[in-house]
Amino acid sequence: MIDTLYQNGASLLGALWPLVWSLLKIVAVLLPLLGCVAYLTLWERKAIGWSQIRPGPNRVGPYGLLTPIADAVKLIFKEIIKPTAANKGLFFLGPVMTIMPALAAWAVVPFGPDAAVANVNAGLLFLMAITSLEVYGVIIAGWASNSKYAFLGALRASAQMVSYEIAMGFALVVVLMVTGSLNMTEVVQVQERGTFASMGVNFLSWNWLPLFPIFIVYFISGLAETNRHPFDVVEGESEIVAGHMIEYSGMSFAMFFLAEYANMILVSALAVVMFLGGWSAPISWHLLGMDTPQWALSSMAFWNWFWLFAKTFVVVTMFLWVRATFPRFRYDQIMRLGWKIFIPITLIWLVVVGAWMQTPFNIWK
Amino acid sequence: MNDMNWLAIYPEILLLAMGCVVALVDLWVTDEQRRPTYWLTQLTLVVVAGLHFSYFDAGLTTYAMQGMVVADPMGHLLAGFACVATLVTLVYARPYAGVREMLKGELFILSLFSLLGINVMLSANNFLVIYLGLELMSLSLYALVALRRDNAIATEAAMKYFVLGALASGFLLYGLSMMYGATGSLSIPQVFDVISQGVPNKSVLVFGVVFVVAGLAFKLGAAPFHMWVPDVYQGAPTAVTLLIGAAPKLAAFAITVRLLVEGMIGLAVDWQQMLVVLSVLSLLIGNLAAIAQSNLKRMLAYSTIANMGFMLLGMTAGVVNNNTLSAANAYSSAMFYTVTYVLTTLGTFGMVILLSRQGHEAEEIKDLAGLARRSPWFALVMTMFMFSLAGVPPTVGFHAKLAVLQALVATGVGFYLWLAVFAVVVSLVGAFYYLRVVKVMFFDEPTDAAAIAAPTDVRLVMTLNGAAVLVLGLLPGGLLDLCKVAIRQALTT
Amino acid sequence: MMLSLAIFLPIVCGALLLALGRDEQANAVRWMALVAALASFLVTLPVVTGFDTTTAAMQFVENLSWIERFNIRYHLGVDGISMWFVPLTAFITVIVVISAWEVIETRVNQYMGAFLILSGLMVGVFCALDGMLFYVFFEATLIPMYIIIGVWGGPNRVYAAFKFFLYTLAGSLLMLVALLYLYYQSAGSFDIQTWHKLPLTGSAQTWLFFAFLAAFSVKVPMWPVHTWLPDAHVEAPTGGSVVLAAIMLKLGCYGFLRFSLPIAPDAAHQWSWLIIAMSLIAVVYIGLVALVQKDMKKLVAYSSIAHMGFVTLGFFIFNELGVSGGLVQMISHGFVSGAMFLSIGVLYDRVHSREIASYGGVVNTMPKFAAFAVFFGMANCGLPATAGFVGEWMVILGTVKANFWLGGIAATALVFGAAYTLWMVKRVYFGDIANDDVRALSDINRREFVMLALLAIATLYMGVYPKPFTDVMHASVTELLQHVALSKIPG
Amino acid sequence: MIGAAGLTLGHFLTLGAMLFALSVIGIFLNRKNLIVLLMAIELMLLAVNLNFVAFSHYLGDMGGQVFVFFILTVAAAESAIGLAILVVLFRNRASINVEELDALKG
Amino acid sequence: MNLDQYLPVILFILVGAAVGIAPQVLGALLGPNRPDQAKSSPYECGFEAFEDARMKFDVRYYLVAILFILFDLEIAFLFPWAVALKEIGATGFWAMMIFLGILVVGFAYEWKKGALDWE
Repeated sequence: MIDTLYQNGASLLGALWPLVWSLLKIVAVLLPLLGCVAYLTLWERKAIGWSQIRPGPNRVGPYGLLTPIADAVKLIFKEIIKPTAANKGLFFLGPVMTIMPALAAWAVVPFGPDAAVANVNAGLLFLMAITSLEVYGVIIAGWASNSKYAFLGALRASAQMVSYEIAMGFALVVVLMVTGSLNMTEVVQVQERGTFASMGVNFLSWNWLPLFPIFIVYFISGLAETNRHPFDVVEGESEIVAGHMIEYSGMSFAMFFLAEYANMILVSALAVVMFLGGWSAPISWHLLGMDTPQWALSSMAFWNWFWLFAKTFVVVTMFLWVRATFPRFRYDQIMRLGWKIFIPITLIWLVVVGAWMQTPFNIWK
Repeated sequence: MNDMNWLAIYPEILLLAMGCVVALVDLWVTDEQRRPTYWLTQLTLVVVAGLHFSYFDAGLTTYAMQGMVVADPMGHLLAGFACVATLVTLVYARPYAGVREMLKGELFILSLFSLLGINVMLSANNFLVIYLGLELMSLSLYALVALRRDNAIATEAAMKYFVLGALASGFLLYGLSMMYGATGSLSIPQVFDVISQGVPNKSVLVFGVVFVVAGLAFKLGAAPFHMWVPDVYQGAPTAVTLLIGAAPKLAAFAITVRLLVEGMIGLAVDWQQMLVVLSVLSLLIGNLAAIAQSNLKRMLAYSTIANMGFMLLGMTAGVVNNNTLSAANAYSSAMFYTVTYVLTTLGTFGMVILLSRQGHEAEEIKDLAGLARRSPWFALVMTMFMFSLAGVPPTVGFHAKLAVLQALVATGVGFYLWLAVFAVVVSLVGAFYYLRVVKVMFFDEPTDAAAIAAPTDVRLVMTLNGAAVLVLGLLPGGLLDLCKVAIRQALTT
Repeated sequence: MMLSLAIFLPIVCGALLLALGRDEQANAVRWMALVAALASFLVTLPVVTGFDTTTAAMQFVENLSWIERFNIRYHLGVDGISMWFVPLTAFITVIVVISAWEVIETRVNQYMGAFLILSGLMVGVFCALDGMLFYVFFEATLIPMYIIIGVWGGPNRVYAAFKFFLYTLAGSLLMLVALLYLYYQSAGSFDIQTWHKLPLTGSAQTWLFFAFLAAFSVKVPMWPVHTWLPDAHVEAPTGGSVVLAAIMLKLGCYGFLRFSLPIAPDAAHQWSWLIIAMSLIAVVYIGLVALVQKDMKKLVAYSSIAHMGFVTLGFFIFNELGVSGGLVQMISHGFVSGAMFLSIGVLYDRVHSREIASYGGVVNTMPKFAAFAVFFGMANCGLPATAGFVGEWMVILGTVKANFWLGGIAATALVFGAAYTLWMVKRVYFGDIANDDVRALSDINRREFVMLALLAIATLYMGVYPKPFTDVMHASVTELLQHVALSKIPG
Repeated sequence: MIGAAGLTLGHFLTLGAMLFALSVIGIFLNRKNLIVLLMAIELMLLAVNLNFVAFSHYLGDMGGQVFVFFILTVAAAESAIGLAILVVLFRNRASINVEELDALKG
Repeated sequence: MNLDQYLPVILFILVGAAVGIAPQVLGALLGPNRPDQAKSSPYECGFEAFEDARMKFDVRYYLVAILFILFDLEIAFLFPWAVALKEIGATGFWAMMIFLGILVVGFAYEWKKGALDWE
């Protein structure tokens, strides 16, 4: 079906077609993603409500399912306040710079063996680059607001983000070592191979097991990168009210809000791709002593999507769970964790993995 | 050429390892005087210098790191001298740094790393290695200049040094990128081969050479790329000035040889013209501006510019009428000039360090007033240095100038003869301001009658330094031969 | 070994004095200096006694490799032209040491050391047969002299020292280029005698000639580059003036004979008119300038320039009488001008004035001294039976031989010389006692007597019996003239 | 397609030269802010990187790209030191105005 | 070398930016616009803002920035190494160990010097 669509389009639009085709793919990724973001906000409120034994939002629509839409409508009609002291241009650039990387990074996330918007060779590098841009949004917002709280919040946020980016970078390097390629699709494919995978227990071949410390570091760094609890001193409502977002209102504020959730989903999805086998199923039919049945093969694309979505959902829910459970860290604790614990851990594990790969017990040949 | 050949770079490895060890040891040193750090550093320098000299003695040219690195007598000789220069500098620097809150581990660590950078440059056989060595040295030096964090002048000097140093690196790199594009290789011998076979895109190459020479001129401090020299020399703490002014000149000379001579002698016609312009300007600007200075360090900075101009003059006489017969002669004279200049610089700035006390920098020329009364011995030693810089026999500076002049005259070309005459005339101008220093020391009344207090080791090293200037002036043959051997081997391989 | 000893004995002794001497032991330092100077003088005597006057070849030759890289050699030797300057230098140094005995009270060791080192270096200049060795000694003499003038000199000493140093350096650096040029023309040799035989084109000779002229004319000094000399003399301490006049000026004259004439004979002939003109201007014009001086030292300094004019005149008329006359004049001027400056020093030490007007009738209070002074004055203006007469007379005769009119002009110098010297003598020594300063003068003590007597004996001896001096020169000068007469232009 | 097809080595070199010139001008004409100076220096190195990558690509030689990696790293170290010096300078002077850096003259 | 694959990447970046801009424009158009002085002044817990908000701040933030630059670029160095690790074998491994060793020395130095302490 897709093939015919592609061919018809190609004959119809000629040279412009690849452009349009790419746009179509992007939209196909983006719309569901934005939907997910919207409903993640609801899911968060629900999940936290439940963990605190209360119902959560339940007024708009059945079980409160229309809450995100109501929120959106409300925010659109709110006034966007422009502080007189602010740098106008930068003030509006801040939210854009925050949300853009969170979305653009999806360009290289693979949904299946050939199902990525762009299957580029330097995918991991692109990810690192684009997610690093995140910090610009925060800095620009904090600077442009020309408000003390915003400024301090931006400083804290950026220092925290760059600190954890190092640990995250080291973690990516370890993944890279075992993958041997920067291509995100290959990152997943490498995890589909291995002794356990050949026995059918795929999930034991995924990177999370041999790289367990790295996985943990990555996940926690992800929390810090997205400024989520317990690392949310950036917003620190009891200290600096809302950090870099303090002067924002209406849709401009919504952008930050959206970006935070989009980032959560992105980090979770990347954790899945890099450590939890991406689109691959946790166990294969092989375990049951049979080949993959025909019906499953023909709907493979769906299953790939399904597993990726399901795993991502689990990881995202972990984010929420952590929020509901842990109290906020002090800023010095945050920095100490990043610099004095995570960096040494990742460095050590990097060396261990490197040495491991030199031995005959290398499992990533 | 494709071996790792670790043996050839033992000195560098040792230096690196000891730099790290010193850094770590210093963390646990509680001694205010930093004695363990200091002695460990000095021990390292002695051993590394010894290694270099013994390698030089063996006289072999070996390649290491798959041809990235060349270990030849020239490199080893200069590296040995660089180690000695750093060692002497640190001896001078210790009491000075002690009363200026500079006696921290960083002083020693960064000195070691800058020396490592120098060593790397000296044995570079590849553009990349040159660049890395250069940056390692420069970055360490930038930080050293800013070591006195509370001193506004020093930090300003650091900023200027940083900006212009980075600019110089940028120029050099841009030139190297052009060279790479034109020849398709980063390896100096290969570049040489390509050029000698005749390059298809010569304009790109020459364009690159222009930038390379400009970058080198920056690093050497030759006019018109000299702007940083006076400010940095004056502003930096004197001990650091010495670190900037001494050993790095050896490295700058070496990369000039490696890049221009070993790599691009086929383009000598092009770069020699540029060097002539550089040296003439340097000699003029350096000598004339030095006269106007009342600050001793600033004056010496301009004198550096002039001296580098003189050294470059020696480099210009290597290839005459597409004939490289006089190359060894010319380049070894330039090398001799550089080495002896460094020796003298050590002494002059060492003296400035020596005369400084707590809360007082002996930076003005008038601070030397009546030195002959206060300390006849140091006055005598300083006189040696000044006459050496002026090129008056029987000090070594005379032979340095002589060596360069004879290289010019040896070409037998009228143009070079005029260059020699010009050089002679401007050095006369130079003699004037060096003499002024001697005058102040001997003829003026001291403003401060206190005798000069200096630790024994400083006295001893200063005396040896002065003696070296004199003894090498009387018997320069040995060093001249060493330079010739080194250069000859560098040219033949 | 004789020559090396003559060079390095004073240098080593001087260095030791510098390193070890203390002002607290000033007396010991003085005695050590005297012993060193005497010893240095004594070791030069074998050079005189052992000299073979029959040959023009170099004698007492030492030839060792020094800087192999450039083929620079430690090559020493003396011939008839240079021989006498070796003992002369050492002798003057003895006198200088004596003259400084009580006068110099601070930094005695530095003063004595500087003079001893200077002495050795100057001997080195006269003995060097290697161009670079010559240059090294030639330049190195600047350092001690610079310090002597600058430290112990008069009120304007700094200016004078700078002027002295830079003038000389300027000239000699050009000579350095010339030496290097010769080095390459001779295929890598710094040997002066090799250069003598080197064929050179006319233009090359001209360039070389002027490069050397730049160096030596400053040193001599010749008009118009003489202006540093009066300043240097006036500001220098007595010893400095003595050495400057007696020896240092001769370095330049000697250089003409050793370098300019034999290396570039054709150019020398071609440009001799210029030198002669400059010499005559020096003799006549400077003589007139001397006449109007109020300062005794300045007067003697100008008289030195005039006398040196005679020397260069003698050299560039290219006959034996002229050349050996010039040489004799150099030696005699060494004694006489030294003595003149010493006499002024004796007065200056007592009255602290060099103005002629401050004196008058000195003979009344210092009869012994006045006798010496008048005698040296006579010698300065060339009275027969004194050393001054011999040289001047020979030069004038030689000049007349070459060209009568030139000789005539030169002879006027005798008139001027007599005029300014005698006028000064009259105003200072004769007449009534001019003021209280003069009245309070005490006559010379034993030390001063000894040093003036030594010089007087030398002056008298040379004036009465110049034969030993001319004998020594004869062979070398003849050979030099023969050499110069032949063209070196190839082809 | 707007891929690499239409781009020649000359394009890259011209761009590189323009960036380089821009940064040099930035260094020499900037009289206000030291931070801009640091940025100009970075820009300069990036211009060089562009050259190296372009040459490397068109020569088919990896050496240039390796060089770029090293330049990048060194540039980072360089800007770190530059920033550090800037901080101490600011603490001493309370200004990062280039024109006010005039204590050293003569 | 195939640059075609990067077209969607660029497009995605543009679309991402559009997603950031469009709602703000929409909000500005649809929402009210009634500024007043109190509303448009910087928020300071109800106090009047009395000085420029861009004040001096703790030097440690600079320190973090500087350290970040360095470590981040070390990571950039590790990237190509990690990709090629399987091919370059033991030599490559040991080379990087030396590199990391030096890095660790620097890290230990910072640690002991207190550059990593926040209080």
